[in-house]
Amino acid sequence: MKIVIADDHAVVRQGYSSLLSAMLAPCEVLEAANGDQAFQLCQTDSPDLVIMDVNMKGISGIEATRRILQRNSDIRILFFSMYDEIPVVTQALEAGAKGYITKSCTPEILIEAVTKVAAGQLYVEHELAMRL
Amino acid sequence: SMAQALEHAETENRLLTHELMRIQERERAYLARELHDDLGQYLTGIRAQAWLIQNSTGNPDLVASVGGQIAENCNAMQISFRQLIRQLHPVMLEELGLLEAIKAQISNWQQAHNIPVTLELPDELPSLGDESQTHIYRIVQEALNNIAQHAQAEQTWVCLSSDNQQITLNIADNGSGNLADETAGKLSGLGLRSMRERARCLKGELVFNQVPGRGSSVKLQIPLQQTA
Amino acid sequence: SMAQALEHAETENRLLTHELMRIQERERAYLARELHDDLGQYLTGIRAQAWLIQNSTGNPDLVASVGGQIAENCNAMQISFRQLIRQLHPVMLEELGLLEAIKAQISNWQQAHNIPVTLELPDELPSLGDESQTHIYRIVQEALNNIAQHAQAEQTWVCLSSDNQQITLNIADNGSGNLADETAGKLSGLGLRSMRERARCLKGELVFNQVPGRGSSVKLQIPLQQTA
Ligand SMILES: Nc1ncnc2c1ncn2[C@@H]1O[C@H](COP(=O)(O)OP(=O)(O)OP(=O)(O)O)[C@@H](O)[C@H]1O
Ligand SMILES: Nc1ncnc2c1ncn2[C@@H]1O[C@H](COP(=O)(O)OP(=O)(O)OP(=O)(O)O)[C@@H](O)[C@H]1O
Ligand SMILES: [K+]
Ligand SMILES: [Mg+2]
Ligand SMILES: [Mg+2]
Ligand SMILES: [Mg+2]
Repeated sequence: MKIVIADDHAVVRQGYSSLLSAMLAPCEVLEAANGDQAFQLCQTDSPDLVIMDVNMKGISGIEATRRILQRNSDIRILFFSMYDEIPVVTQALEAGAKGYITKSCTPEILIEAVTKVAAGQLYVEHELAMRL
Repeated sequence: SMAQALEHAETENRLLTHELMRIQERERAYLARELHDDLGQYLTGIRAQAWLIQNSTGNPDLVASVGGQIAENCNAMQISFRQLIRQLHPVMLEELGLLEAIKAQISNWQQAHNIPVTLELPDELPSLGDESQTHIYRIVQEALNNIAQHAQAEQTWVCLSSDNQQITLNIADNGSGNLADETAGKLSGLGLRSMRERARCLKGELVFNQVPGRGSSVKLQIPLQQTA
Repeated sequence: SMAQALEHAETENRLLTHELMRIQERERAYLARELHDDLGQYLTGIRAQAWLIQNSTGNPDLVASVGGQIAENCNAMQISFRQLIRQLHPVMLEELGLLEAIKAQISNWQQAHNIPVTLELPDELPSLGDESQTHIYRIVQEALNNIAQHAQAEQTWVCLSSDNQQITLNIADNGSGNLADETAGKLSGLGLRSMRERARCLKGELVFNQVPGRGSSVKLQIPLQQTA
């Protein structure tokens, strides 16, 4: 599997790229520091899945999602954000994302979400889904 | 006329109040965002690394390298917040007192702006209340801010002294010297005005001085019998 | 006389300014201490745990349990800072706008104080600048603070509405109703006065109402053509 992790914070990318590479092997993880880079990587490297932050410098994760899916509707997008506010979740899903979890989730949940979303299912963190 | 003076006083003060509120909100928003984004992201990253370690106990090399990454992230987090905490409030002020807090402030400022400061401090100061200490500390900070931003100075002097009668603070630079146009009866920025307000809180007197092309100075005098 | 009025206005405003500065300093000191102490403790703890892991790679059980402790520390740190961030500034305000931010605020307040709030919000508001949104948000916050602290109310109402002419905000409670003694020409605490100042920044009008023993209300009206 090929995954792009798009987050403006290096520590998040570092933490999760080593985690995903180790736990989902064989798995290639590419890092994007902003929405534009994520969009570019999607054009050049055709990943299966993008783990997308909401709040990044430049275009937001939500806008990046719209642009990516417009070009390449097969790519699955899973949001991974600090925000647990429902309106943000709704916007992300409306933009075409297949999943939304918050950064307070355990890494187990992230792996579960990545696996499900990569398999084409919808995945919203339980606590958010209850409030949707 | 008196009526105009009244109106003028009210308008001036209202502007100051609004500006103070605006600045406070801006500061709060900045802090909230910094905490939300920066702190939150570090936590997210470290949490992933801790989890990976728990799930890779059979792989000593991975455990060691991820353990090292966690330690590095802690350092980075500390560096990124130390600066924020310092700007916010000199935690040292209550613990170590005004003199040490000013020393630390000047040493940071010198480093950050690469402008030498000649610092004269007394061995001791008459005891001052917490609030008075904060006001003096902030006046130094505000004056140094201005020097860094506006003066284009090559040298700065900070001198604090006291006798039985009063405490005197003098902050001077050899820069452009266009400090304040007080003849117009109006201080432009919030910096000079808030220094004035703080001097008033201290029941002291603040005088701005300037020689165009030669430098500026801010002088504060606090009579001792009246301080807290 | 006019001279007295002038003096009175100046004194009143100076007091307000000083109080604002004092409150800002107190808030900064509190935040700095919280960050310095709390964050510092956690970092120290996590750093020690990371070190232990690097030096115990041959002991899978220890590695697993210390890895778990690091994850727990991350959670505790996140919980301890989330509340602080919320009070500081609604990070959502800029992103999601005033209505969502008020909804979130009310839902937190209800939970914290266990007083039901009947909330009426419009589907949409005329567009407001960031500053205006912050003022309205803070007025709601201040009024709810007061209800929690002073009203001993069993029910609260928050109603925000707008038409082509104006935006109206009404916050009412069925508590003790001793809000403000405006007949004395003086508002006692800083809460009511800062609501007044914010209303002025919004070029709006603020009215306090009270029926002793029946409840109080705060009503804000902002004419639309004048808002940012
Ligand atoms: N040390 C200085 N040397 C030269 N000019 C100065 C100095 N200090 C202040 N000034 C001038 O005086 C003006 C007013 O200063 P003040 O601190 O009140 O406002 P500011 O620095 O412009 O803005 P603020 O402090 O509100 O961020 C400055 O804009 C600058 O032109
Ligand atoms: N909803 C209310 N019900 C009853 N009394 C109120 C209510 N709101 C305010 N008061 C009264 O009005 C006084 C002034 O309120 P204000 O918010 O200005 O100051 P405070 O709450 O006492 O202090 P501060 O807000 O500065 O922390 C309060 O002390 C309280 O007696
Ligand atoms: K984010
Ligand atoms: Mg981000
Ligand atoms: Mg200034
Ligand atoms: Mg109050």
